[in-house]
Amino acid sequence: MHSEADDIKKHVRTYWMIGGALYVFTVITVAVNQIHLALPFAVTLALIVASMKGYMVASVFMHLNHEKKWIYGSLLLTVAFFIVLMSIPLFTVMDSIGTDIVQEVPAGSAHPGAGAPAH
Amino acid sequence: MLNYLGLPIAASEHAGEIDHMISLVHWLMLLMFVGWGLFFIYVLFRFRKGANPRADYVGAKGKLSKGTEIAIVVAEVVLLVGYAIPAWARRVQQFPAESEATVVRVIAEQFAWNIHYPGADGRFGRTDINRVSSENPIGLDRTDPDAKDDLTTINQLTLPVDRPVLVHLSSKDVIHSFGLFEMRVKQDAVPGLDMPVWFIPNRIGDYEIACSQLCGLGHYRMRGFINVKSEADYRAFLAEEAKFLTQ
Amino acid sequence: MDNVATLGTAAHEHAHDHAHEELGFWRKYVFSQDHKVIGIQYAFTSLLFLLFGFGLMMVMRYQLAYPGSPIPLIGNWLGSANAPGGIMLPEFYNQLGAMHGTIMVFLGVVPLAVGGFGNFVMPLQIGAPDMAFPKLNMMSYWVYFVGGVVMLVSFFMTGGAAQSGWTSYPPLAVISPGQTMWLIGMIFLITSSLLGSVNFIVTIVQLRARGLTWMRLPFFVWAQFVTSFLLLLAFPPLEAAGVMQLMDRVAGTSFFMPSGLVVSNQVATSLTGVATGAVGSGGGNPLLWQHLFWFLAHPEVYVLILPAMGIVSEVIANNTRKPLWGYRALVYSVGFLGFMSFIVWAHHMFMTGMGTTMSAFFQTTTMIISIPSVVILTALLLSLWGASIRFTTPMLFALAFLPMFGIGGLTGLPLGLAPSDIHLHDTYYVIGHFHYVVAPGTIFALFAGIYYWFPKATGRQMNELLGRIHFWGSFVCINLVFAPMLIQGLGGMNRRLYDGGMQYALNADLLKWNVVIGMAAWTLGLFQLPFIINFIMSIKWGKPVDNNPWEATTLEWSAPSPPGHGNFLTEPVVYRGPYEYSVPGAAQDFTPQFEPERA
Amino acid sequence: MNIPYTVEVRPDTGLANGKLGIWLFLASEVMLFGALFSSYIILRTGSIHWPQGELNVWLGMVNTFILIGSSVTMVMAWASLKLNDWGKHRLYLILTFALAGIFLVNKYIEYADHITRGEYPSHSTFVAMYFTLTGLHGLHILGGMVVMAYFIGPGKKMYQTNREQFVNRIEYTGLYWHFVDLVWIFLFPVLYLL
Ligand code: HEA
Ligand code: HEA
Ligand code: CUA
Ligand SMILES: [Cu+2]
Repeated sequence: MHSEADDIKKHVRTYWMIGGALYVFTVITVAVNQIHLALPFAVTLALIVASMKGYMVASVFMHLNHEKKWIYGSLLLTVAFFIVLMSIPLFTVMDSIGTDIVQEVPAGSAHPGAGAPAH
Repeated sequence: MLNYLGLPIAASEHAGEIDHMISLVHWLMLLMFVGWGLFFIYVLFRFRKGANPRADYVGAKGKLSKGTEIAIVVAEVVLLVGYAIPAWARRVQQFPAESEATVVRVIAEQFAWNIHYPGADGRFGRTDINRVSSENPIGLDRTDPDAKDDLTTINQLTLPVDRPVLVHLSSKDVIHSFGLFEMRVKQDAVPGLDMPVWFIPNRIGDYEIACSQLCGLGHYRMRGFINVKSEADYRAFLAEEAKFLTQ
Repeated sequence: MDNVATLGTAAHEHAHDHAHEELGFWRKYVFSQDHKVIGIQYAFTSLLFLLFGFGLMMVMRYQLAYPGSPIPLIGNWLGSANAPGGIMLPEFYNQLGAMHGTIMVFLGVVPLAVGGFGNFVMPLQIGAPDMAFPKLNMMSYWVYFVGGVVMLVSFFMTGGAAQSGWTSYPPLAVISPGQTMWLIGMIFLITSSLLGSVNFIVTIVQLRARGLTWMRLPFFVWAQFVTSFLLLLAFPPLEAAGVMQLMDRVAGTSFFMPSGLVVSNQVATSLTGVATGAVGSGGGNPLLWQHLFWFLAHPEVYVLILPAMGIVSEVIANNTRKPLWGYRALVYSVGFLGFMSFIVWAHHMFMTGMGTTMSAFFQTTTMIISIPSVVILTALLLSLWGASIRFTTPMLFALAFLPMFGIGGLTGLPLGLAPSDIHLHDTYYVIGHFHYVVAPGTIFALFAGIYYWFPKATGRQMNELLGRIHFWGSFVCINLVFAPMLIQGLGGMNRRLYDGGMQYALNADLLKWNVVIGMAAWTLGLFQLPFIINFIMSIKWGKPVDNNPWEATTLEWSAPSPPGHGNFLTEPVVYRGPYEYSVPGAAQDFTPQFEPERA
Repeated sequence: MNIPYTVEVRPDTGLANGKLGIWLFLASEVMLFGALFSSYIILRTGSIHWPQGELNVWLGMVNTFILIGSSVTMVMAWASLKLNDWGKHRLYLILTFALAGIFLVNKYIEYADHITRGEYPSHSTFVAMYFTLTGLHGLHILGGMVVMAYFIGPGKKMYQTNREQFVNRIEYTGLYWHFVDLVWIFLFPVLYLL
């Protein structure tokens, strides 16, 4: 038991450090965002940073760095299906024989895609 | 060999290959069902309690099941690689050139099929959803020079025989499905998309267009007609229709 | 073997020292946390829904058999908005269709197979005193109940119930009346399933009795285990999609609504948000819904079949008096089936404009997924070899399941190959295909389960003669209902037609079958009467039985019938595999899992 | 009747029931938000014009800070329990609750701003996505707050009667709370920055 308390004490330091790191990363993303990068690059960067933050939260705060095999197993399965889920956009547009019909813009709205003002 | 399935008559060039495939699959299914079924009935009879009061702990031995399972896998692979995938590729990849084909637009709406022919110039006129009205269901802009000679009909799709047909399929409102049973053609009409559909009608006659996707309360009566005519009759039809334009 | 000694120190405090903590009527029978009571609640509710869903279908079949004639008996009660003069309107037909599908799948079969059988049998089979989270279990039932009530109430709202099919494809679903209630109901039902599946998985992983290793689990438990994962991971995307469709309807968003729609010659910047007057922006994607829907709905069809296979396996093992053939192969097959079921969904969407790559992928996965089904069916068939078959009522239903599922599964093959699906998609062939799997397949398996576990739940046995009448009548009629549908489909008759396809010249020769199907369906209804009578009467007057009337081997039969609170009188310990029937040298032809090893 | 392994772990899995339960629940949440992200991608790539920089980045950043902060206080609330420091635990838990509240207040200000500008969900697909994603996330925050309120108030009695289970429950609450934070970590760049 004694070692557990020590362990926790050690962990507490890590928690604060991770908290700090998460703040720093947030500042970095926002700062990078202020210098407007090309979109594909910005997306990649933002997602990489977000994934790193996510990794820190999951592994340290949620103790995923040392969990039991049933939890890893369930999450592995979830990740597999999550990947399938994230491939839906690809499946929907990449291999379609249909082509978009670009409609004449109806009177009163700016873009059919988005940003049309309400009235 | 095909008729046992009661398929409708086949009126397009690729229908044969689809029917062939349907037939092959059904033979496979029949074989499996009869095979397992005979075994099943035999076993039920032979191993009923009256005939076999004490069960055998070990039960079936031998590798027969593995063998049949492998045979089924092989049959499925053959169907898939030999028939299904190439046949599908011909449907969705090898579209005829617009110059060689009869090109028409089909615009589905609740609950009718609007047909739009490009007319003599072979070019479709501009359409605009703001012009849509009950007289002009597809919103054709007659001021557009390309539109001058365009023909439109409702629920009547007339086509020449033995020439590729390329349909540009779309929908004004909800999802419909352009189902031509005798042509072995089916394609959903999804609003916002232009779907190409092609086939070669090879049999003169009158057939139906069946809406094959639930599209509202009138879905059941969303029926159109295809009239496949000889080349000469088709031209006569176009000329006849064009007369209405000048009036 | 493995952990017999080390496990279960905590399973010590069991059952019967609680006899004194008496619960009031409400806590005991209504807001109960006992898995057995909850299971029975689920079973009753879902049976009523099944009956109701079947009732809707019998009305529909009348309209299909005799389009345009007034519906007898109940025609005048349907209301002039639905059936003026007793003659059904197309709107109402579409409502009945959508609600039949929804009710049968989400309110009938799944709650019965998982909520009912899973809840009642699974904890008993693994030797657990209850589910891992009893309160959560109670909540799942009540959330399901509310979802069901919302669905039923929708019939009485202005505009009626949902009428865009159980698939609810937008844009139609977004602009049709009734859909809002459907979506709200679905959100409840999904939430209920999610809570339930968490509970199931935890229970199976954590509460297995001492000695009950994974390879000693009854196959039914395996089936429930895989099913729970399907529910857990496939349902949330539909929940997300449901929320988005709800937004499209009430907040005027356009997630699924493309730009430039024209409905009834009215340009619609938005057709959505009719209720709020809000205006949508367009730019949505109707196919996105289909992907999210089928991402759930394909795994969902295996949710319908896996528990059924589980039940059938139990009944077959018991009535053949021998072990299941190829237990391991069965287990690996359901696992594989469950896994693969997440990557075949787009075989429902071949006609939405799919290119070669994608269609090749989904055709291939669809063919692959048919293999484990073949393996399972083959294993169950081979289990009959060398058996000593007792043709009890549950066994009759379980045996009928095999060829019926066979027909249903085999007719899935031509649907799974895209070119043949061109002809068959959205015809009655599809209806025939899946009803063969769900009706004479799953429903029969569920009947088998009811006859089989009824003694455990009530301490009494159902009547065999009535059971046999029920079986043979149902078996003949149900085939007369669904086999003609395959013929109609091949002949080119579309599904979801209000007048049964009368409009089309192509269907002229197929219409006669509508009458046959109608007759068969009503007769099928009549043959359910012996069951209902049997079911209700046997609760009170059935033949009383002891713990193990079927001389079965799995753990639930060691508990009293009906089991008390906490299930077992002594801590259950497992010594062997689940189906040790006719062990050579044993005195009896069954050696239960709970029977200690003789020294 | 007692359900085994509610408090102590099952030897062969090394888990208590609740731990596995909460993780499975989170797995389903992954799929829930995953579907929305997936929809976001498809709607965005399919759109002709996607507004950028429409949202108040600073407000979003402040909210990110708040949530990350609350995650730290949450894990500290649990760690303090483990170290048998009840006082600190109370402090941190209440702090977490308060931070969650501030997050929602900020969110309210943001929403109100959109509404007054006439940016209802029907305004554009972007705004629709924004409201749906943040709305659903907000509901999760609210749910978390309800749970915390319970453990701050009536639920705290359990610490006396069944200490270990109480600690476990705080741990599970924490897991949920970190997950909600994690979702926001992805929502923030996706909605505010890109
Ligand atoms: C429980 C439900 C269930 C099950 C198990 C299945 C199983 C299968 N389904 Fe089915 N399906 C549905 C329910 C189900 N389906 C539903 C509800 C729909 C329609 C939804 C809608 O549109 O509304 C549908 C629709 C559907 C489609 C879409 C059709 C279309 O809309 O055009 C496709 C296409 O691939 C398909 C394929 C398959 C395949 C390949 C299997 C395979 O898994 C089958 C594998 C099984 C076998 C191959 C059988 C092997 C058995 C033997 C060999 C034994 C024989 C035994 C004896 C004789 C004793 N199904
Ligand atoms: C699990 C799913 C399930 C089940 C079991 C059934 C069962 C039946 N279905 Fe259904 N059906 C669907 C799911 C199901 N269906 C779906 C998803 C659709 C598509 C909807 C759409 O188009 O959107 C559909 C569509 C559908 C159609 C097509 C409608 C159309 O396209 O227009 C038809 C047509 O005949 C039909 C008929 C039947 C019949 C005759 C039964 C019979 O087999 C019914 C038999 C039922 C029983 C035998 C139940 C008996 C219950 C009891 C006796 C309970 C007793 C109670 C107590 C003891 C308390 N169904
Ligand atoms: Cu158009 Cu059905
Ligand atoms: Cu499927």
